[in-house]
Amino acid sequence: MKMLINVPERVVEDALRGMAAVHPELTVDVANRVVVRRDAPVANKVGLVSGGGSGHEPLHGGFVGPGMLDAACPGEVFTSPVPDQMVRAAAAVDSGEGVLFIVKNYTGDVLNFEMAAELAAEEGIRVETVTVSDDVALAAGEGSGRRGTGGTLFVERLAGAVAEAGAPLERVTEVARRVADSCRSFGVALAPCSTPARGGPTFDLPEGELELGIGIHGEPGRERRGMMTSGEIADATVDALVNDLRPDEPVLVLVNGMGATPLLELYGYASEVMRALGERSVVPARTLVGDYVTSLDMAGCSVTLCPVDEELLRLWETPVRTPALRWGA
Amino acid sequence: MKMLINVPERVVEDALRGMAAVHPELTVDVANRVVVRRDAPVANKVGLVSGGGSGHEPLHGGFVGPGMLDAACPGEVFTSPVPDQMVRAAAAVDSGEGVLFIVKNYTGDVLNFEMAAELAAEEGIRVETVTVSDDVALAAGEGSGRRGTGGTLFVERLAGAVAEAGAPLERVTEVARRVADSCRSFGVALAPCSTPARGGPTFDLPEGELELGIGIHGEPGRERRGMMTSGEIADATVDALVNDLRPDEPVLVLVNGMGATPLLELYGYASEVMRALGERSVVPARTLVGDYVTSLDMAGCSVTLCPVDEELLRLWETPVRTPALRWGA
Amino acid sequence: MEPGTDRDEGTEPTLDADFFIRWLDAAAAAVARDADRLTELDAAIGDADHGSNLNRGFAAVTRRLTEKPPNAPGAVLTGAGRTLISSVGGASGPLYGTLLRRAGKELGDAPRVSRVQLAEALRSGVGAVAELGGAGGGDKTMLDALQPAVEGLTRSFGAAATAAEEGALATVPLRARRGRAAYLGDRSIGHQDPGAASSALLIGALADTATRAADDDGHRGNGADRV
Amino acid sequence: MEPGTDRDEGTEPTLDADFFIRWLDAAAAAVARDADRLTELDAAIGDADHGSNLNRGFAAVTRRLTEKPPNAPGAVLTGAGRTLISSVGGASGPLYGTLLRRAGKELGDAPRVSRVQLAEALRSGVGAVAELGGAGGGDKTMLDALQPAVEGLTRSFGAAATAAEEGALATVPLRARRGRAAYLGDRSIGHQDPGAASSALLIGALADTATRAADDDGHRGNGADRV
Ligand SMILES: Nc1ncnc2c1ncn2[C@@H]1O[C@H](COP(=O)(O)OP(=O)(O)O)[C@@H](O)[C@H]1O
Ligand SMILES: Nc1ncnc2c1ncn2[C@@H]1O[C@H](COP(=O)(O)OP(=O)(O)O)[C@@H](O)[C@H]1O
Ligand SMILES: [Mg+2]
Ligand SMILES: [Mg+2]
Ligand SMILES: [Mg+2]
Ligand SMILES: [Mg+2]
Repeated sequence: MKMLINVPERVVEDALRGMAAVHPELTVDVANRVVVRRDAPVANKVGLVSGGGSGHEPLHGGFVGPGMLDAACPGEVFTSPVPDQMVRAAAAVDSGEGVLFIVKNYTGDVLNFEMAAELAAEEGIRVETVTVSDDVALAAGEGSGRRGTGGTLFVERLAGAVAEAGAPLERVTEVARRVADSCRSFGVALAPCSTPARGGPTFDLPEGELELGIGIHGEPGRERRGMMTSGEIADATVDALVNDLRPDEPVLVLVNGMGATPLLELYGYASEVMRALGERSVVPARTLVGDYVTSLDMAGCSVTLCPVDEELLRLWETPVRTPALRWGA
Repeated sequence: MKMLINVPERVVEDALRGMAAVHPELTVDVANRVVVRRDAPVANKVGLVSGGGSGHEPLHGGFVGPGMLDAACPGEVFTSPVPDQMVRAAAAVDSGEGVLFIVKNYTGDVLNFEMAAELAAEEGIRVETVTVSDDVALAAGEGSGRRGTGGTLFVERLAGAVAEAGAPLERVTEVARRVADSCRSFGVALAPCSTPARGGPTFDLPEGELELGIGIHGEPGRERRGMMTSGEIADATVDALVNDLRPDEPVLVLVNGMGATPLLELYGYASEVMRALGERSVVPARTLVGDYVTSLDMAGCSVTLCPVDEELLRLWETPVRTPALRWGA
Repeated sequence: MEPGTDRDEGTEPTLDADFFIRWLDAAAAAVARDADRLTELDAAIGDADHGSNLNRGFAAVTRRLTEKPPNAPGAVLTGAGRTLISSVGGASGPLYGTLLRRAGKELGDAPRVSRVQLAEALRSGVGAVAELGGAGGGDKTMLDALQPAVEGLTRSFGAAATAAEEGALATVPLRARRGRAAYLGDRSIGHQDPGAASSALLIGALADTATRAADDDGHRGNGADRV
Repeated sequence: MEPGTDRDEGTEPTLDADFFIRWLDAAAAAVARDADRLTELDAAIGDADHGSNLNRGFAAVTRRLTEKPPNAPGAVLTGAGRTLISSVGGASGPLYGTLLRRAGKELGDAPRVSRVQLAEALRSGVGAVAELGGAGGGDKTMLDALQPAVEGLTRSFGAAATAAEEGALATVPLRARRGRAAYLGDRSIGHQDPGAASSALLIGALADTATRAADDDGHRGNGADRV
């Protein structure tokens, strides 16, 4: 598997140097692997820190900026970052109003952020943690619990919006938790991804088959099926989502590409998702189509629904200015 | 090759239905394949129309909106649109101030836009045409001439900015032509793309080899080489660009993914491009990193340089509000 | 027996609108049958769409001719040309469209035309293609099949088909100087030009239609009448 | 000859800081050698990074121990644990880090410890891993190698290595209930847990180091002294 890299060991470092070179509005500490918005800490503002394994770009570094994250901690590819990174990030963004950690529910991320929260508390930083576990491919409450995937974007954005408005840590945490609890995602792979360290695909997926219920780390899914049309995939996906949580409010919709699926296909898929939602009386309030929470060069797609009341919808619409999500600024 | 589609024949139509469903700020005529900004025709504003084969998304439909294009005409995958589309688009966006066609230099695009310009003129619409031919992989003036690739983004944006400011057709055309004449691009493929109609890769590229000087239609490049590191690719690319046009002004830089290259790799590549530019005393004014002018699921990257004086840089910074390029609005 | 090969001009049947419709239907069938091959040729030195482009276009032509069949050869060709321009896109759409429109205009509204008149009309069409696309013979384009085909057609339908086929095959060793294949430089050498291949199909369909008309003519005098 | 297998407790050598350093160096070498195998195991039921994760971590441990070697067994383990936590990430970083830190703390600042003391310290460490990660025996994790290893170690180094190896292999038929492999449900069955495999490597390195120490001991009395 050919890759546009120098050496596998330096992929994350090289990417961070790239971010540093092209985003003057961010402070990128390449050696310590922390991406911080240039004006941090912002006075009287709760600091938002997230992070996780690399390979999901633009998540999380691409979501650092006004109206979203204050800092991101990228780990090695598909490997959660280490506590030192989160502690450093927390110190960089804490204005005295405290820090919220937004953590995707993977054993590694949870454990490392847990340790970081302890260490940060020892340094006198108030830390709250919200865990995202939105993947309905897995039964809730079983084993390691549900994985955190596309819902993370909505948590980071909506918590970021309310933090930007000056809300205290308790309130920011409450919004983040509410969003994290109500988001649902489901993903499908048509072709596996290849990690730089391994140099080849993380699993085999023969021609004519796809994986339903995949994660974002090259894990195989819960079920393998014969190839389906985009309409059939949309039906299976929306069924999985709506059976888990029939939203009685309008939803923000993320139609997300996993990395190698052309935007042309993704927009076609979006039209099928919209149809499938309509047939199940789910009302889309706003829709994003694009590669936001990826899995390197995996071919496939995921859909995330985030129910919103008027307040959350208003927060969604406030200005955001990050490398990957930007409007009103 | 598995694809997230219904049937190959309906890929473009499905994608347009998706755009229609998720972008209320656009008017999408699915049957006639024209994407128009909702508020067109904008009074006292020159209309900008572009188009070309599909498969390069977000180009061009993703660039329709205030500060950029007024309309886009998507053809079949890798096939230029037909004159009827451009005539319809021109009629929809002409406020009386005339229309500029922005055309990538491919025989098909040139011929179809040429016919459209004649037909539109017969309907009383003033039409100017600017052709983009920025690909330094090809010698200028030979055979079919240079292809139009990444430079199109800069032409559409900068002409769009000056049109939005109310400049007359002559001035908009002049800016577009200046930008088109001074942009340079060069692309590299690590893996070919697969078209829906063909269902498989458009050329073979063995493990351990890459193509230098590729186009954006699955054409093989001008030269095949043994695999190179990201740093070596950046050097070869920047050499090709700078040998063709040594810019004495600062440049806008587009570090563009061809579709399947992970953003993680693309940012790493961007850091090498920045290094290579610095070593050749080229000064980047602003840099975009992402998938903007793609070739379906091709793995690879291109770099475009667009020299800018203070006026063009100021135009670049004005608000733009399209699905794929947005700031200040 | 093919008209024109073994009779003198005077006894060769003339061609009516119905003949032209059957020609284009046969061309559409041939393009549909060989679409994958054309696309493969285009994959080697172009962008892998020539077969689907033409297939889309000729399917539209067939639909149009079925819905409202014109009643003069010229109208059949101009209508088909307009349809190709409106439905194909790419380089081949305007070029083939121009070929047929120009040829159709040359034929005017005559209800029947001779083979030689058709050859002259196509010669104008081919000239328009050369002017529009800026290519000449030997540039490895459809012209390399069309130009010899027109010369052949002045002699017979069969000669046209043979010349087109030979012209298409003769593009293999050429270096492309026009169209997408030109981007490849020397790497375009060794591949047949897809547009030349499709031109050979179209001219082949013309010859087949003429043969069939002559056969039918022997039996029940359908479509092609003696002058 | 391996200490502890054919002597009674009283004559088995005690273990100093140098022994622990050599253990961790041997572990680092084993991880480097088997990194690809560990990553392959992780590819089957996880995310294909366990080998590179541990390799990165143990390389950092080796660097740190070379730069400033601690002078007590406890300090070697806590330092190594902290290094793993700061350099590995993923699930295995905090878990292995906690294992070594907790064990190191149990050993305190004693300059030499016995095998049995090490076993008790590791038992605490394994308990801390279970508490941190919420897993138990049979959940198809590193615990399935570590728990039997600790029991084995109360008997001998060799018994520890054998038990760890067997425990690791015994994860094959299990259904994962913790960590990434749990996402696969029944599809996790039939694959060895990568963390259990790496635990077997670490305990194997411990036994090898003890064997080598005993051999050296026979020749020049290096590192492990009689109590
Ligand atoms: N300038 C030209 N003059 C004549 N024929 C041309 C020219 N450019 C391209 N062609 C013909 O068009 C064919 C390609 O058609 P097609 O694949 O449908 O369009 P595109 O190149 O836009 O994808 C070529 O094989 C060639 O025969
Ligand atoms: N909750 C847990 N308790 C104990 N061990 C665990 C737990 N979760 C994961 N592990 C171990 O960690 C190993 C995976 O480590 P690694 O691949 O480095 O981390 P990650 O899963 O984050 O990629 C698993 O094979 C398993 O042995
Ligand atoms: Mg991992
Ligand atoms: Mg084409
Ligand atoms: Mg083509
Ligand atoms: Mg792993």
